[in-house]
Order: sequence, then C-alpha cells, then structure tokens
Amino acid sequence: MTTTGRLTRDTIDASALVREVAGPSRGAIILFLGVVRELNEGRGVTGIEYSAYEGMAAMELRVIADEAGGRFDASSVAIVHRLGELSLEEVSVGIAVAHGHRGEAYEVSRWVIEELKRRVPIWKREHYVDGTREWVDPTGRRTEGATA
Amino acid sequence: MTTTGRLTRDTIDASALVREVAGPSRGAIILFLGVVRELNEGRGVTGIEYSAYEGMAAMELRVIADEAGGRFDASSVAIVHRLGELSLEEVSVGIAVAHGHRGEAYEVSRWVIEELKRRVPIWKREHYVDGTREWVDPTGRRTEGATA
Amino acid sequence: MSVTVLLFASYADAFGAPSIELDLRPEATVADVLTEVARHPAARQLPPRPLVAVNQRYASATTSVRDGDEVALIPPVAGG
Amino acid sequence: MSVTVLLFASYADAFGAPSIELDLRPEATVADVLTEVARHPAARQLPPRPLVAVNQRYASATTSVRDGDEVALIPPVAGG
Repeated sequence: MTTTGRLTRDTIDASALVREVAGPSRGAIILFLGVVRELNEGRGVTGIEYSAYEGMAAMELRVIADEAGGRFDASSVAIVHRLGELSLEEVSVGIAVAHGHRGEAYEVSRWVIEELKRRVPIWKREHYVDGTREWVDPTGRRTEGATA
Repeated sequence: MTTTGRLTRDTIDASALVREVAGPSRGAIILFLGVVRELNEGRGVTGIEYSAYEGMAAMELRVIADEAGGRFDASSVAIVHRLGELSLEEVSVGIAVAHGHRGEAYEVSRWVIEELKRRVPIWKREHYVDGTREWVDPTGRRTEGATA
Repeated sequence: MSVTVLLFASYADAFGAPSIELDLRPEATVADVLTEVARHPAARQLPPRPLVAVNQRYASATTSVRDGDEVALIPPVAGG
Repeated sequence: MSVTVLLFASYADAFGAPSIELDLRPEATVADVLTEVARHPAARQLPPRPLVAVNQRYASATTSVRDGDEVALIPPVAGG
C-alpha cells in the first residue's frame, strides 16, 4: 500500500501518478485531475498562481493520503499539488487512488479532493483577461478592499 | 464536447485518453482504469482473455459515451475497452470524463462504468494459476458443466 | 426462413460453434428463436431465457425476426 | 515574549509583509495572538476570526503559544 502527498513546481505527470498506486491486487484506479479553466464565475481567466504554506501544506497532503489509505483497507493514494504560475489547461492537482474494488476507489478519490479543498493551506490568485488579479476565496468573502 | 467509445487490441494509453476529453472549459477530469487483478474471488489469476460481439459492443460504447455526455450538460467522455489476451496489471478498460465541475465528473464516470458492465456485450475468460480457464459470469451462474 | 444465430464466449463453447442455423416460420419473433434454440441439446447449458440481440440491439420476446436480420444470443456480459 | 506570525496570500498583501512580530505575555494562547493581530490597521481586511496554525497544525482559541512556536494566520484555503 502506497500513500504519498507532496507539492511540486513541475508539470504533473498523470501517468507517473497512476504508476505509483498501481499493483496486482488493485483492480480499479481512479485519477482525478484539476485543470485551470478559462472561466471562473463568468470571468475570463488567463492563468492561476498557486502558493502555499509549504511545510504545513505538504504535511497535510501526506496526512490526507494516509487517512485515505486507512479509511478503506488497502487503498493506495498519491496526491500531488502544483505551485507557481499555471496557464490554462495545466493540471493544478492530481490524485491517484487504487483499490481492489471500484466503489471504494471512487469514494476514496472523492473524499481526498474534498479534504484537500477543505484544509490544505494552498491559495490561488487568478489572473483575468482584463489584467487584474485576485485571490480566490471559496468562502465567498472578498478579502482585499473589503473595508469601507 | 467530445464523446467517443471504442474497442482496441492495443495497450490502452491513459494519457492519450485524458487528452481526448481535456479542454479549457472543463476544470475536472476523472480517469477510471480497470486493471487485471491477480486474485478473483480467492482464485489466483494469471491473465484474462476478453472477447466481444464486436459490432454491437463498439456501438454500445458509443451510445453510452453519448448518453453520458448528454446526461450532464457539456461533459466530454472517452471510453476504450481492450480485447484479446491481457496479463496481470494490464488495463482492460479506460474511461475519461471531463466536466466543468468535479461533482458531475465523478457522477458521469461512475455511471459509465456501471452501464458498461451492465450492457456492453464483452466477455472475459480468466486463466488461473492451476492452468484452468473459465468464462466469468457476474450473475453468479456457471454456464459450462451446469447440467447434471 | 433460415436464420443464422451468432454465439459468443461460453455459448459458443456450449454449442461448439460460433453460430447455428435455425429454420423459422416467416413471421417469427425472438420467442420463436428461443423455442428453436431450446430444442438443441447444448441449450441445456444456457440459462432458461438467454438474452437476444437483433441487428445488434437487445430485443424482447416479441421483437420480430425477419429474413436477413442479424440475430445473436448474448451470454451474461462481463466487461470492465 | 516576541512571536513571529507568518502571513500568506491575501493576508500578506493586506499587511504588506510575509510576517509580523507580536509582543505577547509568556503564557499566551491563540486568542491572545488574535487580539494582538486585531490591533493592526490592516486587520480590518481580515475576517473577524481568522484561522491560526501553531507549529503547522490548525489551532483553536485556547491552544497555547510558547516561545519559539511557529505561528501562522491561514487565509481561506483555495487548493485544488
């Protein structure tokens, strides 16, 4: 059983991630890829800049991978999150899960991405077609310029 | 929006499948891979031989991809199923789904593999470590030698 | 009319052939196909009501079978 | 004691710095950290109770902060 979580500044290699979790006892592999989209809430995006509290984020990724591996017996999990400047269609996060059975593989995969979004200290600043940049706050609050 | 479904006798290229569905409007990609396992219901497996009613199976794969694409607006779906003799750890089926949102991508992916298993006329004969071979019947009935 | 019924996987093994020829009345249905198939000794190795496809689509008992149609018996599928 | 509080992303922008120094009483808690942070004019750009990590783990208001601990304010996370 493999469980790994890490940050990278390099392009994410999806095939390598799949190979990390594959094994002869695991008949189902799910790979989740998050990709930079051209539109977010109706605004044209040209790229995204990801940053992190690196030590803590790397540790949280490892903890999530370990917890996911233990949640369902014998699931292998590899998580990698990209940092730095990403262009459209680049992969920001890759999660590979392998399990003996597909139902569990789907469940683990979904759990990992939701936990990652909930607790790993990573931030993104979107760059828009109009030249502006803004930190994305999934809680819906605008941090900058929020004071009257 | 891409939707494709097909059979192949070649190794399934997971990265190529992902590229087929990727696009700047689709932020989430799910790749499902089915892999030949070394054990099935406690019996040691050395390989699997897949065969199909090829014309109908190819058509059903295309229909499932199209239905999946239409089920959730703007999802791209590529399905490929391998035929022939496969060794342990080889990929028997690959399903790539891309969507603007991950929730839908997971749902579509899961729906496709369940439909494929339910209705596409593909059969597999497992080869066991003891040298025997048997057609797998997921309905639990043994076809061969079932008569008294 | 004579209809060729395609056989696959365990069904082909049971019949020892990739297809069988059936002699059917002209206005036949899938139910007639199954009745004729059941006369064959090898049919004892099949389920009581095997799935049938006509022209590469799953058919019901009442689906018509015409001269020249592609008819197939579909063993329990096991893709994935 | 003096504690360095790490700032990231929008919080670093708000304070115009990657960290701030706080002067805390020796037996301090995360609640004390937040009270001191709130005195800073830039804190008006933060939520009322920002998340805090102590030694790279999420902390509650009652978590102790000791000399040498790594303290950080965590903006709403947006990974994925």
